[in-house]
Amino acid sequence: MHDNPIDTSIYAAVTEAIQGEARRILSEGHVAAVVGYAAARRKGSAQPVVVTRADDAGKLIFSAACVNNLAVYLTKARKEIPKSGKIGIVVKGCDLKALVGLMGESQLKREELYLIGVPCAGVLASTIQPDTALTAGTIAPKCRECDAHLPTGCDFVPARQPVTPELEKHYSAEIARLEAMTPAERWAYWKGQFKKCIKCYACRQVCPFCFCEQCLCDRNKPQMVETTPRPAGNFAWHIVRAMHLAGRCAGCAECERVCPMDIPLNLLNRKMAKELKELYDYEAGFEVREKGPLATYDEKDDQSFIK
Amino acid sequence: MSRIGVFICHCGENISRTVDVERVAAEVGKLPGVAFATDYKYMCSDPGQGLLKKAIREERLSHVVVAACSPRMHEKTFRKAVESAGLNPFLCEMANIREHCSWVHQDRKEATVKAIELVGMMVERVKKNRVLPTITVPVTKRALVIGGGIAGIQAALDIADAGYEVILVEREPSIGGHMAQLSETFPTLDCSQCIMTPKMVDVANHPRIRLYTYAEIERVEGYIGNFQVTVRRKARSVIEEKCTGCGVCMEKCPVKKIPNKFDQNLGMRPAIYVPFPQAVPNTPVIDRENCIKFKTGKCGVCRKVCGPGAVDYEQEDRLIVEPVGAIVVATGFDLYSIEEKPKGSPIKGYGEFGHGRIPDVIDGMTFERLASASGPTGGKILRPSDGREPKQIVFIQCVGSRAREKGISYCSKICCMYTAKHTMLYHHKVHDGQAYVFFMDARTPGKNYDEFWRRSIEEEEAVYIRGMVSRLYQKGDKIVVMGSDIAVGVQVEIEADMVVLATAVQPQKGADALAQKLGISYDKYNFYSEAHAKLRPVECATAGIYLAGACQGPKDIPDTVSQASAAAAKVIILFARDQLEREPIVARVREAGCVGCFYCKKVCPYGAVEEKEIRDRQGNLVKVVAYVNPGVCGGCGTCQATCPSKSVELDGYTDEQIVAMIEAL
Amino acid sequence: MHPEKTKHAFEPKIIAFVCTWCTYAGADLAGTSRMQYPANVRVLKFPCTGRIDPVFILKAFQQGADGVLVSGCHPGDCHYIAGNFHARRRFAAFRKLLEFVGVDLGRLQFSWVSAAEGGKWVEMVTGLTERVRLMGPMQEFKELALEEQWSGAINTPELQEAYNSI
Amino acid sequence: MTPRNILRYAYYPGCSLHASAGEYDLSTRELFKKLNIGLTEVPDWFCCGATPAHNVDELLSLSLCAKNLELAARVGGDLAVACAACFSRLKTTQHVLSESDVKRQQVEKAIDAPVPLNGNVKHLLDILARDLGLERLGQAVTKPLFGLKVACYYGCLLTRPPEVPNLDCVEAPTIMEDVLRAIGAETVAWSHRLECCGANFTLSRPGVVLQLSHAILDSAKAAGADCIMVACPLCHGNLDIRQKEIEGVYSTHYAMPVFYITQLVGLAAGLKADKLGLDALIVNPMPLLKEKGLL
Amino acid sequence: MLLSSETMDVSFVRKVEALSGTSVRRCFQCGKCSAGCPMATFMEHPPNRVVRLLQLGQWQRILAGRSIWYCASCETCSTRCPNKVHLSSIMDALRKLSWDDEGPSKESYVQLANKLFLQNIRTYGRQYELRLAAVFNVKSGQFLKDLMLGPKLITKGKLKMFHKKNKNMTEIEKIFSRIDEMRKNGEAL
Repeated sequence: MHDNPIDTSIYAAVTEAIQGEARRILSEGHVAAVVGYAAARRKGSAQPVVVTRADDAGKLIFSAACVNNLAVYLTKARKEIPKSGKIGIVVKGCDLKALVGLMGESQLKREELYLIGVPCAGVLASTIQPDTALTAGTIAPKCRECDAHLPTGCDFVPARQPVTPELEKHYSAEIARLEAMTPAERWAYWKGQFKKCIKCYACRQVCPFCFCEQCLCDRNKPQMVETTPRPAGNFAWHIVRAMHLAGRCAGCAECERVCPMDIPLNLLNRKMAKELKELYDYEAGFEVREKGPLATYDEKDDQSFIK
Repeated sequence: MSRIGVFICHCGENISRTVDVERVAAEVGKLPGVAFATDYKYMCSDPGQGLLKKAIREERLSHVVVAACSPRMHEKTFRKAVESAGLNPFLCEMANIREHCSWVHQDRKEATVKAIELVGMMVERVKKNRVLPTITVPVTKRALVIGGGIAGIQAALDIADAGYEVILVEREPSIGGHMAQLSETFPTLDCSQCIMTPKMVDVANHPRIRLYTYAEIERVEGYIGNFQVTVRRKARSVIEEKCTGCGVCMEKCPVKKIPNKFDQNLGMRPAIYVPFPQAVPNTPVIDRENCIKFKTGKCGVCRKVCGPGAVDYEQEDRLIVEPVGAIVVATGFDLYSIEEKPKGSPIKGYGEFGHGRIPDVIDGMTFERLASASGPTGGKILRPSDGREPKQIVFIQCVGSRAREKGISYCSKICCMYTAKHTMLYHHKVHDGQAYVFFMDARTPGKNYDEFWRRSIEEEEAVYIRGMVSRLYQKGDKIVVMGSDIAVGVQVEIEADMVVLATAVQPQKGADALAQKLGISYDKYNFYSEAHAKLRPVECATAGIYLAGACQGPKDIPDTVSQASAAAAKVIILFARDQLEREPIVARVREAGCVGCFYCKKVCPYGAVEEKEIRDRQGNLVKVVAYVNPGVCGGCGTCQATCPSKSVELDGYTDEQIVAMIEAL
Repeated sequence: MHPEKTKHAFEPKIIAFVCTWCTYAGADLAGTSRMQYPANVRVLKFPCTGRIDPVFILKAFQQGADGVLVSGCHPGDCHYIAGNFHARRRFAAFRKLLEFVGVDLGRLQFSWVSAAEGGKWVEMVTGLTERVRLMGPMQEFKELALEEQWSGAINTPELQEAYNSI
Repeated sequence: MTPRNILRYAYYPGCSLHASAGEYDLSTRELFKKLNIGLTEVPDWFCCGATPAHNVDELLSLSLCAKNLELAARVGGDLAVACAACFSRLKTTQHVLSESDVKRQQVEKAIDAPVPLNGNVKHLLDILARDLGLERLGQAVTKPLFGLKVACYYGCLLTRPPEVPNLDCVEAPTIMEDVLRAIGAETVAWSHRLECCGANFTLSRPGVVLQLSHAILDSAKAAGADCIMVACPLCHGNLDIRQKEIEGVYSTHYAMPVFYITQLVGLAAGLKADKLGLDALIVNPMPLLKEKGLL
Repeated sequence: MLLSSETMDVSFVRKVEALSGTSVRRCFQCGKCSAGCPMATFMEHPPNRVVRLLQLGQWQRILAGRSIWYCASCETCSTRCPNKVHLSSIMDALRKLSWDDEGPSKESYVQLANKLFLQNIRTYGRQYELRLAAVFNVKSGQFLKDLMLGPKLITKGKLKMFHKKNKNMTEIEKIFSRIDEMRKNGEAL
């Protein structure tokens, strides 16, 4: 079951199409740079790359190892990217949702971007060696319940249709499992998880939505959240993080991927996404929306919890 | 290091009875930063404030905490005192140890501990308080008056006479309100219309009053001195500027039999109509629901006969925006009906009185129309059912009022007097008739009021029976009234020809919706709440909005007129200044932290957040950040709670201040 | 009628975040009407429920609150037009989050209490106090605050020993 | 019929239906059989105590009713009650015990069992008008009571006390009229629908009953009614059994048959007179029914 | 009547309030109860005055009269009271307090009927109307009361000579004795 291979044969053609398009837009001067993936030193692995010359377009690839959400390079990790001119960017469906969210939050402008969407059947889980074949067992948990294999609204998408088998939904199952617990059991579970946290803030660093220049949790006047990696501070940090991402996080799961302590961070985000879907029928998608679910209201919103 | 002074008030015995104030002073005196702590009998009194000022000077205090009553009561008082002693007023905070402590707890030990903690929290908070400069805003010297009854008319005339422009908005086609419907008024029995219509004409002719009838408030934005009010002028279908008021259209209108609301549906009117002959403006309105032209597209007689060509079937509602500096709300009252109420309604009807289905059981306002010389019967008291003159008439007071069981527990204040008046009017008109009044108590405080009531009994021969009626029912063409006279302890049964119910005074329908637009508070009956029951009876808690008349609570005409003039005076006081100081509780953006996500802008209910470009010295755009317009900001702080990086802060309620309080727990 | 005061083994700390226009005024009304309620509650005044950041609730629990009450104007009655509507969504989401990490929502009460509802204020405070009294102290955050150890994942015996020796 | 439409009830007849109001019991059972509504009599039910028990000993009254509720809960389903007084007491008991913990604890001690407070207690009228529904009731009519002018008499207890969620609007109920219209009868508007008949003074102070019931009969007659319909054995006793006596004392003449609701509905549903116990009525209804062609 | 804190018996009023679950002080004497009371003509103190006397703590005056025994429990007063004073419950409470102390009331017939009714429940679990009527007539000395009605009712099957006996009689006796027990222990009023 777990060894069931997932068809990634289109990735070669996708790579070719990306290279072609990148070459074209760079040479025609459409964009100043293209942010994409390139092969890295280790066999089969990939890493983000910024291509500014048409000649370098051949470096660009797409494979099951292209796990990163490149959106973050357009905001706080923008240093290597030219300041002026349109930027091309290679996006998977999940990455595109983040980009769309950032547009809604005035961090990016659509007209300044050239979106190269990738038809994606899934990428590898963070724990798997990069040259492993993509199977039901090696695929990243977020891809198991992906509803955005084919990004829409991009400037260019290679005409390939990814084959996507139905997989067991990891997060939904985990959420259901936790919801069935008693509060005390849930507390014990999260306490165990958060206890591991070393406050390296990799989750914050990699998150496209954590674009604040000065994080609330770093402030000391007042100190809202204890900064040392003690259980109390860890707990508070993760609650604040989940709350700040509620209604914004689109599920790229980068936080979870980069967490050195393997804390299931995306689980919190998915739980919040589920609640907001149930409460306000809001889901992160491909459409730019001016106001997220927590920036607006309806007079008839549910208030059954308020006496 | 701060030098905080803490002043603990005994409030006579109100606080000290339950809270050991001396111990509170001793305990908080030990808190770090507290340089001075004392208790005093009445902090708000002149010597109390003197003590405070003296301590500020002598002890070189940097901050002040007054532990006393609710800040809603005396925060202004103490901040003013602090200011006069040379400190910024916003360095003074109050701890509420009366309403939230001594009055709601009995255990002295518990209350004292709680008081110490409450004061401790405020001490921590005040340490984080910052000097806030007062903000001044300009004043638009125009007033809006909502409601064209006697209250609105009086307020509008007074403000206009003082030299300011007034916008008067009335929902109905004519101003005049309920007072125009009355026949005579107590306690002098002078004709209501005789004293009312000249005032209505004054309004129409006043150069500084702009009158919008058949209009409603659509939206209110802004704040004291600077409101933007959107008025919806409903389509009248008659152009006011062209209409001469000749009345030919009304004569020729083929639809004639529409019950006239002004006559309590006893009289009839055409589809194009003025509600009553003395209407101001004397411009008809087309009732589109009943007009043949609007229902079928045919007819059009009124347009044909209108000489000046004032009839305009295509007219649409118009929205007009008026900038004003102050608002007087004078929306008046409505009468309770005994009809069956929808299930679940907090107010109930009177099944025992027939739920309004017995035709000759009427309410007081209907009786007014019957008694009015300009009414549907020309001033004759006649039964609605068969037009006969009632020889036995029963008046029942307190119908709906003082009736917890029906959902209204207040006294409607005016019924005792108008029922006495009704018995007199009846006696004057039906000499061989007998009036009976069932009453619980007679409430006649007012100049010449009790004398008036006694006259109805002693000279006009009304029979007053102390005791509420249990039930009414139709028996043949009579109405059987089952009551009791509790003075004698026997049941009383009267076979009456007509029964007049003194039904309760309620706020106008839609009073709650208007309050929400205005942002003013109202009680559970929808009466508007004054800022203070005794000391600020005509002001709303929301600055710049004033109350006049029965919208604030049941009132008779003299009280209404007094309150209207008082509200006008408040407006005139406001307009006497060119600049207003407003509380500096506004949001400010910390530009260094702002990343321009504009969540604040999305949630701001006032539209106070603007986008501001930050450029370097060369003029290159560095970033776009949020900017809060302090004149527009309402001070709710929703922006701060929403801001992910907390780069916008509400002065007076900063995170530092709040966290300091939580940490003091 | 004043019922005899009963002593309880556990007196919870209740912290109330209220808006100044409705609930604070409602609590004032309870005072002027001389209604009685448990002395466990400490009221923090905000201009509007819209100002109440979920972090404050978290902070309150961390600072030892056993129960938290958040209360403001009824929908449509907000002095600031819509602050309570925004708050309603924010808290709807936040309580779900707290529930998911294992906080018993019995400790967190939201209510609308208008300036006219002194009785309702008393009911809310009394109800929450009594409920939390039965639930016992909020141990979870207090325990966290006491825990000092370093991250569990690299909690090797050597490190533990080194740590204990400091 | 879909299963949802199958109606079944526990049945509490009350003392009178086993004695002076036997025809009410009989007609109820026959009518419900005809309408396919299941009734299971609560085994070993006790007197509810109305009215003397609550008059002098509320705890006893509550305990008796609570015991009956507990017995009924063992049968399961909603509880159908025929007598207005029993109905009022059982409902009041539920209300009082759910409001007062002190009283509930006392009662639970007295009957040594928890009191089921959530069970539905329904008067027969409620079952006919709402559970079965006027539409289905109308469909069951084979002999509509056209031309019969009925004064619907509610008495005091069908809709009271006011704070107990009860049968209908406390001052202006229409449920009886609704049922009668559904079976083709005419109803008259009259003034004494809700007045008291004197109830249990029939034993101790019959003079009171004569005076009050006289006013009721007078009012019904003045309104042009052919007959009166009741849903309570006590009312029936006073209006029917004592009618002759009232005529004597007040020198008047009514000959006004007093029917139970189940008798009139049964008649319309095509049940024969013997199944409805019409012969047990003191004021003979046969001439009226014959005149209207309803037999 | 001399009013003082001694002559106004507040403790009795408290008992009435506890038993009835309704406030006596809330009444503002509008008289609506008396206006609608079907039995008011039979009472020396109409309902509103019963409440008034209670407000003044003059319960002896109430219990000495027959007013409370002439209340038909029709609940018209409670239904229409503008102040939600549940007067019929107050009447119940007054009757109970009078009954407990073998109150000094003039009204014996109603009390007798009630007594017999309750005895019947305790003995038989249900009412047996024939026995109730017969015993009442004997005890009240009105041997001929309703004599004309009897035979007719029997022929119509309305007064049954024999009854199905409730098979669960021990249960009813237990309820009665448990209540007696609770009262003896002061656990219930």
